[in-house]
Amino acid sequence: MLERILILLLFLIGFAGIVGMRNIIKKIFGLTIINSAVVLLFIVEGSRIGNSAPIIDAEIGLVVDPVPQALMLTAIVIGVCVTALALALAFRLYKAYGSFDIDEIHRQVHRES
Amino acid sequence: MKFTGRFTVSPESSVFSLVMLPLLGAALVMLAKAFLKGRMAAGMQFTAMLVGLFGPWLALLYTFPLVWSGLTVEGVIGNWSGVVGITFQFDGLAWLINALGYTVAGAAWIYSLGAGPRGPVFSSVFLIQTAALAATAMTADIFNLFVCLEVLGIASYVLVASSEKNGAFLASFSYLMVSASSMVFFLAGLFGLYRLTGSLSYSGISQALLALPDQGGGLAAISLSLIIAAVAMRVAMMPLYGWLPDAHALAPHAVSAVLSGVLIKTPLFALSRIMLIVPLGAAAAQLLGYAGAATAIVAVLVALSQKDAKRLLAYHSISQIGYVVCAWGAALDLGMDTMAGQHLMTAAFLHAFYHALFKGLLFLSIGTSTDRAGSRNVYTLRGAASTLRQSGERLPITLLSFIIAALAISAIPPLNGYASKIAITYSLKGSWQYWVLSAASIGTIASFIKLSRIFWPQPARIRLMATEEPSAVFMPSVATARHSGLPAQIVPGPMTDTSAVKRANLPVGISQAMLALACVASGLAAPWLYGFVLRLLDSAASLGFTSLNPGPALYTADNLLKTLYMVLAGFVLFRLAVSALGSRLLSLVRDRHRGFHGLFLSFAVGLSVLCVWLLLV
Amino acid sequence: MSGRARRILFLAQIALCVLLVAAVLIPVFLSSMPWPLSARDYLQANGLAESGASNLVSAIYLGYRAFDTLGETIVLLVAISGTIAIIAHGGAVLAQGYGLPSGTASEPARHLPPKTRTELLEVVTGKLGPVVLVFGVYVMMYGHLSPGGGFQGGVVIASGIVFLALGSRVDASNSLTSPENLVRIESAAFALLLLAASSGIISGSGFFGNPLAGAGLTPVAFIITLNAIIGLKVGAGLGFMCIAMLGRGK
Amino acid sequence: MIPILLALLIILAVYTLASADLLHGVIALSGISLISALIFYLLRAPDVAITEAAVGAGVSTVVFVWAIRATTRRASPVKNAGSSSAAVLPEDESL
Repeated sequence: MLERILILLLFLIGFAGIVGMRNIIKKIFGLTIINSAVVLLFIVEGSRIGNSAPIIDAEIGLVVDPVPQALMLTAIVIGVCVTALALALAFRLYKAYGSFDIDEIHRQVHRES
Repeated sequence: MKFTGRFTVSPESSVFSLVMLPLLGAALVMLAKAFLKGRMAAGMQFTAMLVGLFGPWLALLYTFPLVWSGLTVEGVIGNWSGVVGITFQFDGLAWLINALGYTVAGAAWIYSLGAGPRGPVFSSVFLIQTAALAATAMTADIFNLFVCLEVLGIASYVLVASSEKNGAFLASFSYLMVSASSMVFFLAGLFGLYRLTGSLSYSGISQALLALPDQGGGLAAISLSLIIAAVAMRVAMMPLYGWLPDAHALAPHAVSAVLSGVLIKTPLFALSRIMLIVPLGAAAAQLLGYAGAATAIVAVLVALSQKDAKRLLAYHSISQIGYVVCAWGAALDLGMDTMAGQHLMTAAFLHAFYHALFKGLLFLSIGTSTDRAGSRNVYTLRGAASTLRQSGERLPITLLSFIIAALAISAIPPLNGYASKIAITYSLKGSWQYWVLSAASIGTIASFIKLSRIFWPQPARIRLMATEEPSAVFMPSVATARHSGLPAQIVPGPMTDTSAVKRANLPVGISQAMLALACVASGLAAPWLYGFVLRLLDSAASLGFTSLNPGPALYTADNLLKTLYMVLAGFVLFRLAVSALGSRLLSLVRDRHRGFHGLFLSFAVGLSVLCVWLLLV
Repeated sequence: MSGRARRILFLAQIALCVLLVAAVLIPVFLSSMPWPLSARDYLQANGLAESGASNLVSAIYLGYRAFDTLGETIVLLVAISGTIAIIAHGGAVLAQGYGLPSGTASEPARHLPPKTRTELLEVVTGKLGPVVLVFGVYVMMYGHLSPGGGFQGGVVIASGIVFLALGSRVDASNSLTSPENLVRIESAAFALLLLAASSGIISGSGFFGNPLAGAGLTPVAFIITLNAIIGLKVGAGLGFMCIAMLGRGK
Repeated sequence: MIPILLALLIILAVYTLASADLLHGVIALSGISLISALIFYLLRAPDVAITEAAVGAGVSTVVFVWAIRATTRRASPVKNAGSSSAAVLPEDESL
């Protein structure tokens, strides 16, 4: 139970970062953190039903659930791809408006248009 | 012609060529970029686009007889076991979504040939987006739905950012953050459902949930609402639409057409597949239907207050998707095994299809006119018709396209918008949604009278103003260059975006003419199309309602009279809106920039409302 | 509204946001329902026989759910080309097409301080590069037996490529690490992946089916092939992105 | 064991979001990835552990470091330090 509470806490910290941080790089940090939290949740919970890695060789006991592991491989990679694209956009925003501050960027965008 | 040899194309293969052909096209574009130079590369890219966007029509034609006769092509990809493998389902609905997607994507690509963007990166991303649309339409596996939505998402972030307009990077960034975060919530919902059911396919999930005591209880309700909220974010429904106006208004015109026309509807119809079979799905659909009605009226009011022409159109996309969601939600609430449900779903799809046609046409024609006139301000731009004529357009195709599309979205007979709006209100008659949607239609008429003023001749006073201050909208690249400190050859000058559009060119005309003809033809053929869609959806449910009730009668005196009243009311509303008092009131509802956190606050509120609703029913 | 009131309103909105999300997520995250056994039991009993891969995660990743993996590589592809296009040219490369001067993919180089390479770095990375490459190929090819697979191997290969690029002299033409070649490898591997995915259609075993099932080939051969292609594609793509970002393009 | 590592993750997450130097934030973030990878390994998910280490701690860190070196390390703009940091939104000018 403690593990679940800690993972939820991690998720909420990341989410608060996305919503509350003004620096867009920190918002991207938050996105990475909530992604990690969900991946951790899948793996931690999926590992409760077995006691050996899902690789079948000789006589092994019950393996952990391999399905969440395979799904999380995909989710991790997709998360990093989105992060990279977000960073490229953040780079462009910095070059155009000279700041990582989301309010400052908003202000400049709306002043110009 | 019959295949007589040993080589036969299985239905499954032809279904997957809908996904694989655009991907193959994308691969060809990339190969061309990597290995070839100059004319060869351009030629190969052109061929690849033809293969990717028009080749799938062969597969659609090939699978049509199957779908028409009521068969559903379904199975597990790669013939693996269904316990872990990915289930897919190609039925009438999937066929219709694919037809919609490839129609609009084809027209948008032809337009982009003339007006840009047209680089290899754009082409490959565009094709990948089209492929993801096809895959979304036929998946019956919840994690595969997640992957498809992510592909759609990442392609559209890149496409929105490919605009050179001021603020496009911010629009793309906001869209990315909001939708990527909502996809993490989708994963959390997926976790809940997997924990309850141990299954990822829709049918497996619904069977396991039905077998559980209390049908999964609170966890099922919350997981479902997490998934629905994440998809509703993409659909841009009532509280969750904050990202859309910027993204759609700042994207290149051809991309705007696809984003508004197809991209926001495909997730909605893909969602219906799981909502139909999961317990609580009907209740969720009911709430979404109510939100859709609210969306239709609120967004049209905001649209009426806009001054940027493309933003106005973007708000109309939200409003029109509200109509679709309203009918869609009511249909799923009633269930697809009832006659009223079937008719509502038909109306919803028909409106989505027609909206894709006329909104695509609107984005293209308004985009062309405003680019040539050099301003997008609805209040100051006048005389766009003569500007178009001066730019060498001998046939007034752009003007005619705009008129046709504006009449269509205002639901004037005999254009297609009339038919689908009548179809939606016909099935909703007597409910409160009927009145809300009618009011929204009046608002639509008023705001398109307002928009059409940009084509009116230029009065002397405004002409003076226009020459004094060149519009600020079209100087973004200079600003970007100044801020970025990059040398001039990297950041193009202000004219690169528009130079192609400055002169009339053939692809722009052709794509507009195609869509305009499609609007008129689909309006005239509306009764037939209604029967066609009804039959396809019916074959999915295989109940045979088609013969019992052929659908609403279009040109009754009642309906025509109602349209007349609505046009009059719309004109009155327009006069009110441009009066001094009206414009002051409207400036109150004009989209306040609620800031970045506002987007997330609305997501959190929408999500928790949906949760509470599902827990209470 | 004063600055202070605005700030309080802002914080209140954020607190509301987080509280609402927490209320919704608590039942999902803290649920103590027993974890379902059906998929695990099925895979433990039949996974090896059906797919031939003793690593069950690989069996799912490239067998049962290979279509997801295709989607994932496409996300990576779009992310890489989008990232490069955005950082190097803003929207221009997307908007203009073939009119651009070639070889500008390394544009961000100008923002790095000139001294990113030292003598020591050059020697160490140059020597380490080939080793890392070989290790990457190992991870890639043995993914069906042991932890690892095409994607992870590809990432290791990418870092090997970056090491080689860092280690090579400025003017030495290193054909593996030139951006042109990496882009070529990536696009060719993507085309190969699509061909492999659809080859089952022609041979009759269905989309993403093992194309040589009739000829007695076990599914594991198909998994190994997919692993190799994905590894190549991911390695070339990520390597290209990292080199472009480090400004080591031609 | 696992709860301790998770608690460490939370500390790192708070540090990531609170640090004034973005580069320190990135290092903490790659720490999060590495500890996650360790947790995955302990929980018998070696494939996910390898991927998280390679992709989360490797690729993503490279991209972050690049983005920060190409722009700035400071987390908050200098000129606004001390002044009201609340969202000051532009009034939409009327027509």
